[in-house]
Amino acid sequence: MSLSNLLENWSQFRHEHPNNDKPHEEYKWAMSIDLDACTGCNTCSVACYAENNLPVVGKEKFAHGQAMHWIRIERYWDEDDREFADQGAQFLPMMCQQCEAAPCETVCPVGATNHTADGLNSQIYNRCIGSRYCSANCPFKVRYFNWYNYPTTENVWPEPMQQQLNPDLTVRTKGVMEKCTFCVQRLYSAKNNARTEGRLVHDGEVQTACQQACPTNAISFGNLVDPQSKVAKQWEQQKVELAKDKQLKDAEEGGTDLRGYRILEELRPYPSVMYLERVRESAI
Amino acid sequence: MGKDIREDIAWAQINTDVLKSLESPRRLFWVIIGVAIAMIGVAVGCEIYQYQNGMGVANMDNPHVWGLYIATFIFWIGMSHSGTLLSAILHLMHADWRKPIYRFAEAMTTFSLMTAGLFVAVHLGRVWQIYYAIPYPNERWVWPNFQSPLLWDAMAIFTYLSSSVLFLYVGMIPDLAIVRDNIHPGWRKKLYTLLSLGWEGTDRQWRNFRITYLTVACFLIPLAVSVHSIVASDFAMSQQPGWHITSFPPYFVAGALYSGCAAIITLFIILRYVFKFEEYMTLSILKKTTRLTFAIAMVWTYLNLIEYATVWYGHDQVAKDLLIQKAIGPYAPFWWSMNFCGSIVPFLMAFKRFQTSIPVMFAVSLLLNLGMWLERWMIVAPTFSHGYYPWTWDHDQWPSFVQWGIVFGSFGWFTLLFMVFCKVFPSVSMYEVKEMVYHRTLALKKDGLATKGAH
Amino acid sequence: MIENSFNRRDFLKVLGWGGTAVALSGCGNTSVEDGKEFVTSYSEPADYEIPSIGVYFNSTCAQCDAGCNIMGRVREGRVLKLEGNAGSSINRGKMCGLGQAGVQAHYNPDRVREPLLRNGNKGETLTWEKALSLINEKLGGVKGEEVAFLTGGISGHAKVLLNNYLEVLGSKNHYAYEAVSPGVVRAANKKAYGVEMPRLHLDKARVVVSFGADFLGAWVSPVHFSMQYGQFRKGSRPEGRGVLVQIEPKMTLTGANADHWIPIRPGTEGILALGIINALGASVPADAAAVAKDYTAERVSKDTGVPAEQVGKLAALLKERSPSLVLAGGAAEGYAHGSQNAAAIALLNQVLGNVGKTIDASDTLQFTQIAPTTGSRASLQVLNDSMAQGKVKVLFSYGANPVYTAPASMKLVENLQKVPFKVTFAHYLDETALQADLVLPLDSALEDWGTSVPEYLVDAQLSIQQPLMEKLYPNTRGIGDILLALLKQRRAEDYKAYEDFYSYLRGAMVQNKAALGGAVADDDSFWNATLSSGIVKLPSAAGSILAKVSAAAIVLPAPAAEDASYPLHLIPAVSASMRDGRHANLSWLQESPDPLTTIVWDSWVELHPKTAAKLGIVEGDILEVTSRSGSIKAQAYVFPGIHPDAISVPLGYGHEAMGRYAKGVGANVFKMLDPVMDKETGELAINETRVKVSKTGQRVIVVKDEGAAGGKQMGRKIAVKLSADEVDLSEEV
Amino acid sequence: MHRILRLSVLLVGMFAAAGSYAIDAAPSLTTADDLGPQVEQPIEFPHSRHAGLHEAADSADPSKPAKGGMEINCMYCHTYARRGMAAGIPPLRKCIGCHQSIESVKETPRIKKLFEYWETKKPVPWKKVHDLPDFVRFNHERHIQRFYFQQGKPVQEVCGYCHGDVKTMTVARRQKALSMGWCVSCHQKDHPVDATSSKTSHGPNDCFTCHK
Amino acid sequence: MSQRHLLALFNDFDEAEAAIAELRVANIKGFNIDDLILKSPIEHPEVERVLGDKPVYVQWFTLIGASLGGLLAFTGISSSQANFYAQLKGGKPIVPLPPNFVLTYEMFILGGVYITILGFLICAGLPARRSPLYSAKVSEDQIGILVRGDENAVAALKAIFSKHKALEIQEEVGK
Repeated sequence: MSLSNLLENWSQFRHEHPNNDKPHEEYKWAMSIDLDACTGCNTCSVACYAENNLPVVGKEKFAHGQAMHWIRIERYWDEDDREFADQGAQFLPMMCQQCEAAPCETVCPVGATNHTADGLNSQIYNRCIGSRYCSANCPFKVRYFNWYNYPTTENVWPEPMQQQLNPDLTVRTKGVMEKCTFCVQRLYSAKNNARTEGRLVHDGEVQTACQQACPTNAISFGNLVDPQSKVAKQWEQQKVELAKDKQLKDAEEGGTDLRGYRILEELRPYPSVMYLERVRESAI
Repeated sequence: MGKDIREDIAWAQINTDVLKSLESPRRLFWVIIGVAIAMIGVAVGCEIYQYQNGMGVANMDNPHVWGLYIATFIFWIGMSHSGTLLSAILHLMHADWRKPIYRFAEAMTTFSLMTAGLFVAVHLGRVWQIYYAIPYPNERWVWPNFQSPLLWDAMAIFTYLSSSVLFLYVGMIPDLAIVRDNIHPGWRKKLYTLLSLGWEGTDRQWRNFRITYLTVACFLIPLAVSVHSIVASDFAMSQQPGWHITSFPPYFVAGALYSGCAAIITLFIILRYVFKFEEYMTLSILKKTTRLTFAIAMVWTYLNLIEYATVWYGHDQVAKDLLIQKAIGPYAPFWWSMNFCGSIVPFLMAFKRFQTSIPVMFAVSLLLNLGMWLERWMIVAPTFSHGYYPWTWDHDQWPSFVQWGIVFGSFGWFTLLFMVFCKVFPSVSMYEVKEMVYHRTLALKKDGLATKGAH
Repeated sequence: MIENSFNRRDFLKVLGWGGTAVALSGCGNTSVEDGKEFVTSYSEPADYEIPSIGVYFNSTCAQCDAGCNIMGRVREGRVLKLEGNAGSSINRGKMCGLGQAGVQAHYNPDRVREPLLRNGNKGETLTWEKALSLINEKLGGVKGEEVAFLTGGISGHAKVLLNNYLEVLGSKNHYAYEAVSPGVVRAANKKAYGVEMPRLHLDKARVVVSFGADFLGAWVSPVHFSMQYGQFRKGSRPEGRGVLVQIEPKMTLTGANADHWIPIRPGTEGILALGIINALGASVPADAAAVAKDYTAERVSKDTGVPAEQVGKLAALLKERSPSLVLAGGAAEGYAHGSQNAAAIALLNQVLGNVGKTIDASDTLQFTQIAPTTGSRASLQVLNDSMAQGKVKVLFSYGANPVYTAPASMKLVENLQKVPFKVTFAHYLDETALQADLVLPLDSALEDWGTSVPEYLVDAQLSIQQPLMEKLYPNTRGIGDILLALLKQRRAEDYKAYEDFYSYLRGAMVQNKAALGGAVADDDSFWNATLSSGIVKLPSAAGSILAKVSAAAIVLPAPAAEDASYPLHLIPAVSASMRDGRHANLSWLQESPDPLTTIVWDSWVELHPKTAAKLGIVEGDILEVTSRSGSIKAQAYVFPGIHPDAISVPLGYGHEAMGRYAKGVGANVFKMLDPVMDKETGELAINETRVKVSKTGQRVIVVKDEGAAGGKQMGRKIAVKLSADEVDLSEEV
Repeated sequence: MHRILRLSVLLVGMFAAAGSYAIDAAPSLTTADDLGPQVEQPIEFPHSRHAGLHEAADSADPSKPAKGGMEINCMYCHTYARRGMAAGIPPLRKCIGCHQSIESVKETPRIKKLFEYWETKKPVPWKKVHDLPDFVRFNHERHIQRFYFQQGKPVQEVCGYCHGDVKTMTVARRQKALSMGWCVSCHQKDHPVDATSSKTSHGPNDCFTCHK
Repeated sequence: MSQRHLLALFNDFDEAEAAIAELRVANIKGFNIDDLILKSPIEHPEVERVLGDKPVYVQWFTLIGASLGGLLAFTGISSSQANFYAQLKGGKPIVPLPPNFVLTYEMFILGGVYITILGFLICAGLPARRSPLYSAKVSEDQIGILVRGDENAVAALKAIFSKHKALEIQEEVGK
């Protein structure tokens, strides 16, 4: 099989994703977050703790920057030093952007983080040896390392709290890297059911924990391949394209009246999360 | 100029002098060994503690995930390069003054690589799974990720380590034969007999020896260069500000040679005293080494400035911020002393009267090493606490005693290996010193005749 | 979905927690094991119970009084996660962080597991039988009016039983107490619109001007309002993208999301409202105009600190974009003249003609006995007084933690000592429970049966709360069961039909199934339908709303004078996750950063940079905040979202008991509040406290998520905003 | 000189051998039959009796005694296997369903025990025999859908591929390695997509499919 | 006729050189110049020269080793990337050339060095049995000439050695 296979399918093995890509076949999971609707209420973050078995590290470790929130709400102020923040704050939910050309993937010495067929950036906990190179190379710094062995740490999951843990995904032990997975366990079972019924997952059938909880519907999530999905429509309407490092919005002088953008796009990680700019009323 | 090796020194004398080092070093030797073991003890303690509680006790955080371990890893890798420089490069250039000192330089290469290797393990979060990173046909049907610079590192270091061990050994065979011939019977004699592979200095042996030594030397030079450029690519291949810099590979190589030479001076002085090598490790050699070091120091300084300049004139605002942050941020003291030790201190070596003054050179070489260690740290750390993503900037991440302890211990480990080596093997290459002396006498004879003919 | 009660409970009987064992060992078990763990094994499962597949059961969230309808994911007999019930008109499948943490309240390691009887300073366990008979015995020689029952807001069948019990005891002393209730606004609304809690339609309003109503954070029904807000911000809705203006001295979460946040001098909200009416000019009805006429832009801006042109702009905006909606919230009501503020704001609504458009009445219920009894701060005052006079011999308390939330000046603990026998129905050994003589452990909300009617009614509905899993501890009981047991002590005959609260509930519902829209169905199917939807429509009559604010009645005091010794106003902040501190022992909430300061695991003092500079304070200084009635120590956080005359400290921290996550975290602000009451309602005016701030000399590193860049983007394009006229939102998906 | 040449040839051989091994190295685990440990179960359930073959004794050939199996389809009891990730264990009700009408064995100790559980409504505390590591996700539904329903293989073959020849066991016992390489060796194979077509496909090779 | 081994030690390298030269020209019956082995404490090109040039084959090993190392590395790595679980990396092909080249380069050197050393051992005949006559002096400062000849050639050989001031001549009966 070995050499012959290599030579026969050479072109296929040289195929680069997503730059010179055939479109994703069935699924390309993507997100869009409307910063104008996001109120920064932190519900998504708590929901994520509940769904993904995130440990509560406590004050001490939080102070050391060892918090494990896969999705964090960032709060920014206007930088023109006005006396009051009279335009309010700007909130931004930041989680793993599931980059199409993820900087973290190439550098992992053991290939514990890879790219899946439906466009996720997979993190395989048991394969991880904890070199932390992925996090070092992540421009968004959304990867979180298990600095301690939380399952056995006092007051993280004291009896009977461990009964709340979600059996659909592992509880990570010390020394492995972890991050947002777009709730892959939910995607998995949704795809599984669809498969049994011989169809594709349709829009809205699967929700990520953050999206499901979000009271203002700021987060929408779905399959970018399916043109009927809300996400696809939003990306289309905002003229944001996956494998581009500069979108129409920024291309034209003065900008069109679009507000979709992706963070640190210029680094060409091709994130799967599109943000919609926050809007501020000019009349008041 | 300090006096050089006397060319009329009896060869027998050379043997006896060098062989003495295998027998009776100064008491200081044992003191050093003792201290070294104590230091290792500290490191082992820290490592056990870290192993049991997780990397958190080293006080790293998200996103500041790398710390002193990586920095010191680079430092030790760098230190290894000087051995190759002296033995291989200068060998090709027929610089015969290297002969009395290249042996221990090579030993230094080997042992600093071994030390560096430890840091890879110490750094891992799940060191017990390290075999995942080794490319061997396994039951799981998965291979390590050949795209990762870390893997290239592993490969390069393995190649470098094994090659330089072989190089060191082969180059030592004739001397081992000498030891074999002179040492009193006992287990050590057996050992040397075994190691010297029955070398008798026959023409056939010498002939092949010459070619082999030359060939391997030729291989080692590109290898050494590749090793540190690969270490550099750990950073240069990443996207982070302050790392993603084209000039990194040469910059690293220069830094490596630099710190290596500095280390050689340090060890030169120590060995000279501990094993009473005044006869061979002469001041004129020290002087030559010093000059070489100075030259490299200047190369490094230049590349360092180039790096700043490219960032400064480049359009990458993020990288610029980082550079400014290095100069004024929390790391400023270290960054400035790095530049001071690396670029200002070496100018002391430009003065003749210092070049041969043992105490000054000892102090200077130590400072240079400190500077180079700081350099590595200043490459690794600031990028984390001041990267692309402002929200995650600079949590409290001052390395904890665990990190310091292990770094501290690594020096003990190195010293132990090195000192034991010098005690067990001839740390001055006897046969090469003889050659050197021989060639010089020939030279003298020639002009001796010349003068006769004159009158 | 669910056949009958037997199965309903049987599905919970699952062997072992196979799942848990799996989960906890995590990456630990890396090899194939045999015979170590148990298989999930059922005796008689319902056919929807399949191992490895989660089943959702509907219930009702008990984390706050908004009464969101939720569903819990149950797998192998464990409830794993809560989600919103999509069929609910209140929260349409959405939830808040507080609600998400409901599972932690259920699995909390610090729950009370056994009935406890005080013995000296220790509690010793006793059986329920003993406990109940003890209560009966203590009630023996006591007159009805000497029995008091303190609860939080309460509704549904538990309320019915409670009332029956009190009636049996011949007591009228039911005190419903809520530490941070919008009591004043309720009263004002009653006056202005004829209903306490009208229905609000942010989604229909084009402009929302909120005087400190933190409807996205902790006000009344946050999830519901957040949903409306989501609509309100949609550029694609017919009204276009709504504009939110928030007026308050301390920026709340809502303020942080406003298009324009206007810091106002504490207590002068009413003045600004009248100022706006004045600025509206011609269109204003005579009486209102008369009241507002003195409030010229200049005077208003002098009193409130809001720039004159700002007032004008605001008025213009409101005039131009109708319908609008004006809200009065915590910041406006917390003063001695809170009612007046609220009235003035209501008047503004009336003037703008919003009443009936963006504000209307919720339907009025026919079953008044299950309608919510909302809590107030005043009621605790009353109880406290009668305890002080020794009028209370037996005190029951449930769902409230007055010992923690009452200001020190009330001397509540002292007065409690005067009560001979105090019973507390508790989840935790909180401050109040520690004062009790008898502590009875309650089921968690996810183990218990119940019904509730939320105060803020979207549609007239009864929310069903049902167990999502088997009890964790055999010796806890639901409040319903307890009340039923107590009733049986006195009226065994009337209640013998009901073996437990579940059967009572089912009976009560099934009896009225005709009224509850189950006329045709047979009992079982009606009941099962009810359980599976978790919501029952209640018969109701359309409510009517009036616009009857009498402008003349509005008399606003001049802005409070400077107080040399206590120069600053203290604004106790009600945060979305901590509220009045009842959930301080949920670690998720402690660790989820405060949205505005991103601080975790501690309380803090917010100061405006100006104020900080004046006092030479920098972030992390430990400050001593002193009022006339007490003082606290907390770390300083310098923050551009607060009026320079005010400082703010969050409520809910500084527990002295309750559990491992709550105890000793931060400082308790309730204690230091001055005893100033709203003149009309007698509610404690929580914003009236004046304080002075002094440095203690210590300094700490503030534990927060925000990095060293401190909310700056350093020129990176991360969180971007643009102004409304640059973008066309109408086409957006 | 000749010696040297010979040696070089030898070396080339060595290198080539090592190299090619490294390339095709794939320990063939597909046939491994390493028996797992015997597991103590509350009731020694005789799979052979239930799923085993049924043959009358061959009077001609005494070497063939009667096979008293009942050839019950695996999925009759393990109903969950085709509906969910976990195959699960049949609920007590299922066992009773048949056994209350089988008078012949009512009095045997095992069935007695069974009924004891039934009376107290206690589920039987069965132990897991095939227990994969916690970070692995094995989906029975998918495999059965693929190989039983689509490809129409006989059920005992489909189950047996991982569970071994259960119909010959009493208490089930692990027969296959169930190690990663073992799974992969099959995932890499090409299997016909259904009974009829010649089109083939192999198992997913994306880590997220099996690792959770 | 039995063979004898003679080892002559010289202090002066020129004399040794001369001695060899003489042995070469004076064709002594029962002694072949190829049976002469020179032993010296240092590398000694000029003295060896008089023995006539003897080829060295180490470089061939080097060539083979290096090229094999490189070749196997590249094929091995790329085909393992292709054949075992293909780890798709966003933005990169499954068989990425630059990394493989880096690794090839390293393996090239590794192979080169290893096989060279091996070649050295083979060509230099190491590890070797100790030859019949050896003096520790050789590893110190004297040069030794080991010859093998018939008994009757011994005298002549001795003569030549002593003529060139051999310090010492060891003789040993060969088998």
